[in-house]
Amino acid sequence: MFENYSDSQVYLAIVLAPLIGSIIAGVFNAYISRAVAHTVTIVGVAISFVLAVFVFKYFAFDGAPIYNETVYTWLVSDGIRFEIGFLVDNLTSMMLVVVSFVSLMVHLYTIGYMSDDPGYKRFFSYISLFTFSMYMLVMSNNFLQLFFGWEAVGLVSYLLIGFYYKKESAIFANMKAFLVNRVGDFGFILGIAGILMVFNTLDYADVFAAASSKANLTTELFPGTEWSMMTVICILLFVGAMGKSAQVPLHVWLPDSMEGPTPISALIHAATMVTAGIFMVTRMSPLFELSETALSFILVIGAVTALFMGFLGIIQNDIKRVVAYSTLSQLGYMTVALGASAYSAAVFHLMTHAFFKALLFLAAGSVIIGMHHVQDIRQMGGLKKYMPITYWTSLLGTLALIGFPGFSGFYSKDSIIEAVHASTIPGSTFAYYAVLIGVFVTALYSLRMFFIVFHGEERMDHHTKEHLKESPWVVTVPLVLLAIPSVIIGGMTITSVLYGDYFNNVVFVQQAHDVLGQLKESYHGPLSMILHGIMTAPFYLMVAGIATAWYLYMKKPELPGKIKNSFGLIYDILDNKYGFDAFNEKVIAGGTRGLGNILSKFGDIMIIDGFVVNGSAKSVAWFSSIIRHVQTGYLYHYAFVMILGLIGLLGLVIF
Amino acid sequence: MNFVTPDFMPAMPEIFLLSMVCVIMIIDLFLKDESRGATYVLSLIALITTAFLSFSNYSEQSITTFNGSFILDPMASILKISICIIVVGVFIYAKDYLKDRNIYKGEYFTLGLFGVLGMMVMVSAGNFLTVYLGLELLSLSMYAMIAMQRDSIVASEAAMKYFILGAIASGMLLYGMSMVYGVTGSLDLATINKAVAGADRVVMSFGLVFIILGVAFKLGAVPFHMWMPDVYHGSPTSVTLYIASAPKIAAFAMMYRLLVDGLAGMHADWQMILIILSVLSMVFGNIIAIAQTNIKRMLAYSTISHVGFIIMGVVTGTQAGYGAAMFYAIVYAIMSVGAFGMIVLLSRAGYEAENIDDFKGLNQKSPWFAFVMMAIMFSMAGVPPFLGFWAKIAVLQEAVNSGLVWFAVVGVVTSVIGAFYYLRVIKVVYFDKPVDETPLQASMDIRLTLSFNGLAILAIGLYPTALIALCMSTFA
Amino acid sequence: MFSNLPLLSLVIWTPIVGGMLVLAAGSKNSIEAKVLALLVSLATLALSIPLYTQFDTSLASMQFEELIPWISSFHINYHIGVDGISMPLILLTTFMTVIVIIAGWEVITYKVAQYMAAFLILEGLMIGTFAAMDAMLFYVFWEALLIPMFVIIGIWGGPNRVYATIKFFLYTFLGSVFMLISLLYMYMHAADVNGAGTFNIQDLQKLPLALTPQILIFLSFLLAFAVKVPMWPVHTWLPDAHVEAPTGGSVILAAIMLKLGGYGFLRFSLPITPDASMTLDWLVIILSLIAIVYIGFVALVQADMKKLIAYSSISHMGFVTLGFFLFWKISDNTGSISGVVLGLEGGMVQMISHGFISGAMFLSVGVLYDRMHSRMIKDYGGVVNTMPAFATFAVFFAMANAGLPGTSGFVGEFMVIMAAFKANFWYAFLAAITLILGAAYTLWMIKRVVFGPIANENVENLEDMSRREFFMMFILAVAVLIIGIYPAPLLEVMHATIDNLVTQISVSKLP
Amino acid sequence: MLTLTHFLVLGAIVFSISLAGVFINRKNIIILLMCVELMLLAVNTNFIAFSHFLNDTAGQVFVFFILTVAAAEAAIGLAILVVLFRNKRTINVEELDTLKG
Repeated sequence: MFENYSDSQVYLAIVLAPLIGSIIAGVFNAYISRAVAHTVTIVGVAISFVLAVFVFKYFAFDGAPIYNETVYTWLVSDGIRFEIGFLVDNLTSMMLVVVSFVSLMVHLYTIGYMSDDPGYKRFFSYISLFTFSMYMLVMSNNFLQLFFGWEAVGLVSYLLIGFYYKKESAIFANMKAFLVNRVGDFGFILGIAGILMVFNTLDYADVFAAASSKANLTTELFPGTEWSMMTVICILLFVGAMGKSAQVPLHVWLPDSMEGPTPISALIHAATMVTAGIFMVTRMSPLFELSETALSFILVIGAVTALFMGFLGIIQNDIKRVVAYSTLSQLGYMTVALGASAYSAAVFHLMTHAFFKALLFLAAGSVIIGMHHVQDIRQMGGLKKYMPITYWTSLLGTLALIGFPGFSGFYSKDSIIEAVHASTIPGSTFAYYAVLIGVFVTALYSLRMFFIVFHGEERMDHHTKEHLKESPWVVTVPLVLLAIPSVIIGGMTITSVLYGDYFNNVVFVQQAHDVLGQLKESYHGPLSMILHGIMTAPFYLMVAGIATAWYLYMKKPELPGKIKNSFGLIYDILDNKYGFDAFNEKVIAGGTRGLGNILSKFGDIMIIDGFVVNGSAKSVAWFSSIIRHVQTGYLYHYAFVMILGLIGLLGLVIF
Repeated sequence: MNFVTPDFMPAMPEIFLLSMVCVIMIIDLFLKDESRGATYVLSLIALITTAFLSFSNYSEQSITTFNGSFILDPMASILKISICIIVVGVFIYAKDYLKDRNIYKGEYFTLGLFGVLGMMVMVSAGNFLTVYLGLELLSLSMYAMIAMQRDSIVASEAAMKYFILGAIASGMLLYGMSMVYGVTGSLDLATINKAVAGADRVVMSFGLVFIILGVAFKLGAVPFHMWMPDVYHGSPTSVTLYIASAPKIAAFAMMYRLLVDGLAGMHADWQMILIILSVLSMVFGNIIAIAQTNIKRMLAYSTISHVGFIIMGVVTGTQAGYGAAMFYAIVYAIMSVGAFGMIVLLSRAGYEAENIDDFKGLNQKSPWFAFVMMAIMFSMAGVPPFLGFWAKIAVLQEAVNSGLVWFAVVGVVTSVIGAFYYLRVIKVVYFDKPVDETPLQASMDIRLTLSFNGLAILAIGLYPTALIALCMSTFA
Repeated sequence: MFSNLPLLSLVIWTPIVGGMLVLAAGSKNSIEAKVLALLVSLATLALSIPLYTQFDTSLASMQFEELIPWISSFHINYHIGVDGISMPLILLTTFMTVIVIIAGWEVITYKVAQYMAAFLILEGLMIGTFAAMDAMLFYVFWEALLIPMFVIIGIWGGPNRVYATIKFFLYTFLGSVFMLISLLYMYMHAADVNGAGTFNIQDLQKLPLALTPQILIFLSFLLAFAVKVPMWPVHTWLPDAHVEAPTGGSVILAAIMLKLGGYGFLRFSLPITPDASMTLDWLVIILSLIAIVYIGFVALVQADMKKLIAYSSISHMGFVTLGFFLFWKISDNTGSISGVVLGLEGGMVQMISHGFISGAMFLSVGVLYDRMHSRMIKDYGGVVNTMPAFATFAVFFAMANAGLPGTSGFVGEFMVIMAAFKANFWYAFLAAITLILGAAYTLWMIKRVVFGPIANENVENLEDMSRREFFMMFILAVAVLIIGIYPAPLLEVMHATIDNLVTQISVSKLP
Repeated sequence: MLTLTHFLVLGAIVFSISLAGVFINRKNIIILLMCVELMLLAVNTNFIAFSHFLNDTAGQVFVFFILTVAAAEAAIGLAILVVLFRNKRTINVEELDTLKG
């Protein structure tokens, strides 16, 4: 793309720039100043961002050929080459831009947000490291490296959630996050093993090329049962996605991950890492297309997540958790799209969501700064006049989130709903209604928060109120910069991304599942989509949501309390998050420890050690202490024993 | 009938030793207690010279003289040499111990030398009569040596027990001999061997059992071992040294002479009996040893288990098997003389290091002798690279070769059980804090000999080739 | 240039002779002993480098071979050599010994000379075990190295050291005596078959054997090696030994001694008794899976850091044995043997990597123990506040222990899981559970020890790692990273040997 | 007419009596010594009988040796007995049990 630089050098530069920044900021932590730390990392990310933009242009507009090269061979065994390599195509280039842009924004933002934090340099090192890992993930051209990136982002997420390592809740949350992700990875690596077994290679290109030929392979998981190999593999892979992209029931870690500093909530737990699952499934579309079972599994899981996690958003009072649950539900939407084979729609929503969700998080962060790290929305209110920029930007973000016509969220979300509607695979009907109701819920909780925070009476204490003021420019600039795409990106790109040929050579969809193909007939550009949009159910549901929120929290603020009391049971269920955490705590974790104790106490200590090992030793010693008394010391006994021996031997030889 | 002088040359060592003993006895009469050293030195000289003589008249093929009642073959020469060397060690270790307990009398040495003479006769015996005479010469000397510590209750009790049981045992041996004599009409082992085939089986078996009993008693195989713990325990360590080392070699020789030279024809019968004895010895020896707190007693039981291995070698009934057993017997003697030497080293006037706990913290007092003790113990436990390992390997190898794999398995399992009490000694030596801080007082010659003894166990363990080859070639 | 030197013998005997010199020199002055010991271990390391640099990766046969007749009566020879299996393990040994010597530098104050000497002699014996080409020579080294370890645990160990060390000794002793009988049996059998008995391992590998004796021999080997590895249910000596042993002892135990077992499977069980292995592979596989899962659960609830790491070692070694015995299940399931090599090499890599990681883990515990004299998790908490540098390493090695990609811990587990899936979905399933359990017990420990607010004033008064400690940790971390990021060179050296091994396994030895 | 068997039976009986004596008698050590002598007598009977019926003098020669040794044995035995009595002030077999286990 540039003269006298080969592509591979450019891609290496993209990947390594943040890594180097991270290493400098991390390893030489003690020897460099804060300024140096954030400069190197930001420069690193900036370089990669600029390059990413070029790469994007190179693919999106110059229609460059797919780049698929090996960097180096990790190891060769059994004739199988395990390699580290890059696959860059439209999907990759798009992800690169999104990741690097949000990351850059968050880097800038961090300067302001973490300004008075002792772990400042460490933090920069982490987020740059994360950026590197994310690049490795999206650029990989084989499953091994995918898994590498997969785990690497998990590691950084672990480190960042536990960033405040003195906070008990934080270090609990980060362990929880890592372990839940490990459950996903457990399935993921099995899926990879399945791939290796079937295709004897882990290289995307080879696997996808051979995929269709292996479609009818079956395996016998339980004696006498026939399973389609592809279904098994795809579900296993998707289990991995469920972990990273926080789908029910592996979603439990994401709300807790809010223990981490807000910038990484924006970067990792909203914009990029959690969408890795979506990205992965899209990448694997040639495989997933081969198993309808797997697809409807995905569809249902996604629908459940989209709807029920939305409900939880309504009752949250921690500003970040509200956004977190909305993230969960939005991830549900993307997953639903995957299930409906509308991969491009999923990725499209991924992109738009990345922008507006990052925006919302950073806005929330800005509020938190203003409130001096108070996160409870019940202590806020009427912030509008204190923090205008934050106010307006988050308004835009909210509108985008709820899919207000014209905003980017509208395009992506509506297309998903349409797609699900058009889909015919088992579970699609349920999914359709789930996502439909989801729209209402989304509007409700988003606006609820918005109103409570920015409008209404000022419930914060006197001291805080005095110091309330708009955040510094390093915070607000990113907000503005993120607000722009949140508004326009959808309308700009939908035509090419969703109904154009942007994903033609990336996503593979079987004729039977090609819902977007069907939608394409009725699609005539963004504007007409808006016009069509305001006639349809989602729009009205959204408006209804807004209205309800306004009525409950602006008009009659005392009402919610009443409702809460009258629907105590439902409230409790929601308040306990459907009891997932309790279940995991007690049954899973408790059960594991209990089993461990049993095995340790009875298996090892009692039976093997106590009974067999020491037992035999003791019995020998005991026998010895008994038998020694044969040696009575009396001569006649000795003689007697000798004579017994004599007689015995005589008897032996004679008879 | 005309008189032919028998060929005395083969018996030269014995004759020399006999005359030396008489000389020493006479000299000793005229010595005062303070100049007792002369007797000591003379006895050492006598032993070394005897060893040298038996080396010098080593002969590849076996020579018989005195109408076949005296055999000189490679086995005889090798065993005699090793007996003499072992006893040299015994005397050196014993000297100070005797001094400290003022039983430093010439009798100890003269009796000891008579015992050596008896052993040498047993080793070369070609005739029931010579076997019996050698045996009694040895036994009587040992009874007396034990009783020499007149003021000790345990010593006299041990002596009495040993005497009674020994006498019974030799009585039974004689009874068996008489049976065999009656059936085969000869006392000469070679002749008996020829006659076995045609002889009456029942009476022969009777005789065989009695004879084996005699042998087993001398070796100390279960159930004829009852005397050993008490005698080892009761005797003054200087004498235990003696009893525990060289006589086992002689006993092996006696077993070989009687069973192989004499009753090879009944191999099937005695193999069965010996297997039983061997298994019992290995099992009971090792198990009972675990419960012991007195180290001399513990070593007695460990000896019993080692005897089981020696017998295992003979059981196979192959040339290599006898070689292995002989190798084991010699190795055992080296190890046990070292072990009791350690006890002597730690003992001093008015202090008997008889209990295992008396070895506590030896590593603090003297790392070197701690190492020697460790070498001896690991060697007895059969852990490479020490000598004892190869002894076990040789025997086990032959057991396996002759198809007695289960027998070998019993051997190794029991030796694992046995490893425990050897480890316990090492534990005491290395891991425990010393109880009495008094430094070692043993004189230089003991220290040197003991160091040499320990080094031999390691060095021969690293390169056992020569010794093994020698023992193997003996019977080939 | 070295070609004329008996390089291998030098590598074996330098530390042993050096150890004796240390004993002699150090009885007076401990610093002399330390320096001398360090020099000897470094010299050994230097001597062992050519084994790698001059190693011909294209050959499956033995290299640096030496043969001197030893005990002619039993045809026992001093016959040593290395191939792709033993060479990496020898390098691991020489490398770790240096670390251990450094680790003991200021920590050991009682009988320093004996301590250093014990480790040097131990090193020589272990290298000898890996290099031995004569079964009896192997057995001699194999048994002899119990002695220094017995002494190390017993003298410098914790309060319950006597129980632990005697248990360790008898366990392993009992395990290996049956192997001795098998060797003797095969010697005799060889004598029957081709006239002269032999202990030459390569000849024994060619020796035809009927199925029944093969099975018995296999079982005896299994017992011997399973105890060393250790496999469930003969593993209970390991936690005690580790807990009581001094840090250096634990490191050597975990890093190298356990590998002897795995090595034995490759050198003896598989090639000598292939048919029995085929008949009984299910047994080994089941035991390995039990080790991985069962032990994972047990590790989770340990209150003692060293015990926890010890159990995690057992469960990691489960991967080794699992990878080694997948041959027949794979060929039954897929009809081809592709994946077999993956399993075998995965096991090998796992051994090497576990050598570094477990060593590092035990060193970390040692670092804490030297300051607080407690191994109990509950006595710690918030160490990161006072020892940030240490915490960084601790978390790093914990992640490596949990098999994070990019660290060496991942490579072996990954390869074995890949191979296991080819054999049977459920093998892979159970094996992969370690992803969760491994992370659970390691990170839970880290959470309770390293993270959190400062638990008590002892933790408050901790000071961060000294230069010496930092250096050890750093070296190990580098090793772990290198193997994790670029394992290809490590695998290069074993390909030829492993392929040869596979061909050996695949031909029946039934007469 | 006396046959070999008569002598052998006699020898056997005497031998058995001596054995029985060894472990039935629990009082006096001297009786033990006597039993030992008796045992040797039984052996001698055997030898002489055999040598007579075999017309082979070797047996009788052996008997002479046995007698001699027996004498020496008795001497030592009694000597030990004296020592023992000096120490323990008793020759009761049942009290001879300080060494055991």
